[in-house]
Amino acid sequence: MSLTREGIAYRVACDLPEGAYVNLGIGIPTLVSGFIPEGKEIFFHSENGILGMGAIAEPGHEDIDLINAGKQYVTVRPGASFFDHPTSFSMIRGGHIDYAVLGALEVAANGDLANWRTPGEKVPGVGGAMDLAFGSPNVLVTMTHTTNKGKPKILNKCTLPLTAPHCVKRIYTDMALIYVTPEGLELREYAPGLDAKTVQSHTEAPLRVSPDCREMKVPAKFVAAAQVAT
Amino acid sequence: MSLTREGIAYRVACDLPEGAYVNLGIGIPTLVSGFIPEGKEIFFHSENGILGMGAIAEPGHEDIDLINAGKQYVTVRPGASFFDHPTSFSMIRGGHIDYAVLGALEVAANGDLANWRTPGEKVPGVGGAMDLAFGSPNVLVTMTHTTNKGKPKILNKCTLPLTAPHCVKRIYTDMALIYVTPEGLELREYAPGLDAKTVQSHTEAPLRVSPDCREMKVPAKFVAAAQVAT
Amino acid sequence: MVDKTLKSVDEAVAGVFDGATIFCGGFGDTQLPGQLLEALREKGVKDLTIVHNGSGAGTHALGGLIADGRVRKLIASFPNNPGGTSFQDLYLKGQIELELVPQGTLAERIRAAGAGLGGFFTPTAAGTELAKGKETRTIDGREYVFEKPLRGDFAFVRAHRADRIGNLNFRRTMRNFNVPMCTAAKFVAAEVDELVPLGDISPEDVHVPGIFVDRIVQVARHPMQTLAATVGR
Amino acid sequence: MVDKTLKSVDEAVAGVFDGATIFCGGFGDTQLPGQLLEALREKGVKDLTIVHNGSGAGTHALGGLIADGRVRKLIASFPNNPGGTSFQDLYLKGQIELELVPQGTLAERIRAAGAGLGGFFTPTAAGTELAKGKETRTIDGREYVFEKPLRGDFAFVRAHRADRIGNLNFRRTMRNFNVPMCTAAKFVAAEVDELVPLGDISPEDVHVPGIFVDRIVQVARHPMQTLAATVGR
Repeated sequence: MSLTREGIAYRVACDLPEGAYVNLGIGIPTLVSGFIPEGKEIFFHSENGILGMGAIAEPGHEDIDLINAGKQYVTVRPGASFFDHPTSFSMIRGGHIDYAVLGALEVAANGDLANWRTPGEKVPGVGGAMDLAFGSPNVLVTMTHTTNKGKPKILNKCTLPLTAPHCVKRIYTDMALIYVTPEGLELREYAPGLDAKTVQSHTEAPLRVSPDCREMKVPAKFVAAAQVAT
Repeated sequence: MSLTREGIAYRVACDLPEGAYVNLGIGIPTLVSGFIPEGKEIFFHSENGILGMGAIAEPGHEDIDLINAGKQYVTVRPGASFFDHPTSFSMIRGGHIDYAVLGALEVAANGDLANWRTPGEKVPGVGGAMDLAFGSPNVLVTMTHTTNKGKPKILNKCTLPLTAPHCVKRIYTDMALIYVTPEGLELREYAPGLDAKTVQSHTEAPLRVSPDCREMKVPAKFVAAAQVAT
Repeated sequence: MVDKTLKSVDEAVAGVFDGATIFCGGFGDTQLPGQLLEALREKGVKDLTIVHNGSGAGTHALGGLIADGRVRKLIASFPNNPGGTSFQDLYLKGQIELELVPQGTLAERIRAAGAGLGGFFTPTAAGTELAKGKETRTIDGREYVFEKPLRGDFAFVRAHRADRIGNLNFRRTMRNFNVPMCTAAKFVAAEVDELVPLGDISPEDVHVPGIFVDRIVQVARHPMQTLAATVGR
Repeated sequence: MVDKTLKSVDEAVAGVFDGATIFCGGFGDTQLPGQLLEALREKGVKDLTIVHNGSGAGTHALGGLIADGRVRKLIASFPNNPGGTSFQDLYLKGQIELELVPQGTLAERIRAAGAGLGGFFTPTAAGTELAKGKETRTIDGREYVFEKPLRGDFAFVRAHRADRIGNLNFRRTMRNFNVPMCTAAKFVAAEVDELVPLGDISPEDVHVPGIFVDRIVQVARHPMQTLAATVGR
């Protein structure tokens, strides 16, 4: 048993407090905004110059001048603001973005993050990934627990080029919620139907099981029989 | 014979080309804007965040939120813009202000400028003087040629703390217009009724007399019998 | 629902502690966050470090705070206001410290702190007495001075309009140091002319996005900072 | 009377020379200064260094300039657009150079050039392969990388409105890299949706003051950068 992509995003959404300023990376992070309950006010930042981003624009209602960092046509919510790149990255690098929710290729036990350069990728591109990883005080990673070949992505040491060292605070996967602590990784929750031992068996880095460790509370629709694809 | 304060300002105004972006310091420089002929478009910058500053506001028409760097209530011209301090000093330090017209206590033969700290002044203040002196590609100095005790202010070497080294391009005084060149000071014009020798006698640094040196062309109303006060 | 508005200026200064570094926005005395500063005076904290372009005239707001002996140190570019100030009196008696910073460097140091930078090289002041003791470096043939970011514990500013999530809008020359100061202090409070419903400030007209602002209080300008008081009408 | 308006985009690119460094504003292909870039293509200059966040899709504007083999080097943060680009083809063949810069560092390097700074220390990339060979420094316990200003010979941007003295106003997310790029190039030209009479842009709404802009040309967006072309309607 494991969470769907939506399940991972849902679990992250539960942890974002009202009033938080949040930047969502591409992939699973993008889904997070769909699971913020009505009435909980969260401010989404897009690094190309939006604070207070809303949903993707409905077909026929796109504004040519209003795109997000993924170049999708989006909307804004009341109270939004627009600004230039130096201001936008002042927000990021200056530590003002409370949460950066990012995808990952690998995470190490010490919080090192690798998510910008895949081994097969011949043309490199970094975008705003490093600024977010270095800048936000709370880097939350969402990813499948293992590669599609079943290899662990939570490692003793990253093998891929780093995005930023020591930056990850929490890891949300289809199998578990893991905190990065000064004493190493701490298993806080496992997906419904799993247990700590199973999670460890898919994790290279050693996991300390939190005294409060429990089964994750997510609606049944977010739990799948098999592992989800990346 | 020598120029009045207005005469010095008038002579500077003649040299500002259309389209120039200009910052005027306090004292004589402030008067320059009054001598720009109708139809010659000059953009005045105030370091607290105005480009396109107009005249001082008429009594009864002041806007509490519209002041210049000297904290006077001013107006703006059509096409003006407002901005914050980092942007304003980006304009200055980035070399975008074509002309900075500044007062001076002393100028040296190599273009060193001293205008921020008087000997008697017990509480120092620098404001934007250094940024302007370092930033503008054309620092024009306006001042009386000598102190009110008759001592030269154009020296071989400044005795007062420097505002910026090697920054002055031209010196406009009540007695003369002098260019700072890599080969030293060059006398270009002398006030009506004076001559090169008289100007030199009030100048510590040696003056090379330009082959084109001539009497300054200013309306008679700007010529006074005695030296003007600072 | 997020609501950053407060009912009184007292609430906005409640957290200020002895020894705090306080950004005081505005340029010239009319634009000071006068009501917040008066509340701070009332509160009676001491040993403050104040960051402001000038030194505050008169005996209210910044001038008053300094006259009351609450300020240990001023970081400013132009503290020698021609009119004479409480700061100048105390400075001549050796009872207040001064760190004199060129105006552009002051603005840029504050911006650098808000932007998460470790410092920058500026040409301003190279070869002058204001660069004494500072690291210098020649870059592409020009001499530069190394300047470090300047952070505040609190920033107090005055803006024109705000909404409940802290977006600020300024009129005319009100932006000045307020914009960078809001980005570089741990706690930012703005007193504003007008609190408007969310969405009334167009997204293009937000000069300081709410992410940089913690608290808002709608309050009239201090009586000593009005046009009537300033031009004597 | 100052008049920075031009009748054609050709006039705006007339001065571009072989080997020039060109800032290309916008973020994403819809916001490129497409008509200026097409005029530049027409002109046929070569060995250009282009500074832009991405690498330009398709075969017009930036993508076209690169496909034509006019670009020697790209300085960008995200040149690997998922759709595949001419840049990517040439890069894999070793026919174009790439300087990869984190997005925030790219924006800040351009801003630093416009602001007259000699460089700055940023935390971004410290300890990663993008900091290799760069000076690092520990400041207040954190590691920073030294970055130098990035200057352009030309900046080409697209704005919403402009007046005859070069004031620019942007809609929605159009500001992006355009604002710093206008400050940091020797010659700046903007193509705009609308040329308006002086004074129509309120002083509070000027996003790039005319001091930073040399030439303006009013021209419709390139047909390939319209909503119809982008969303297939």
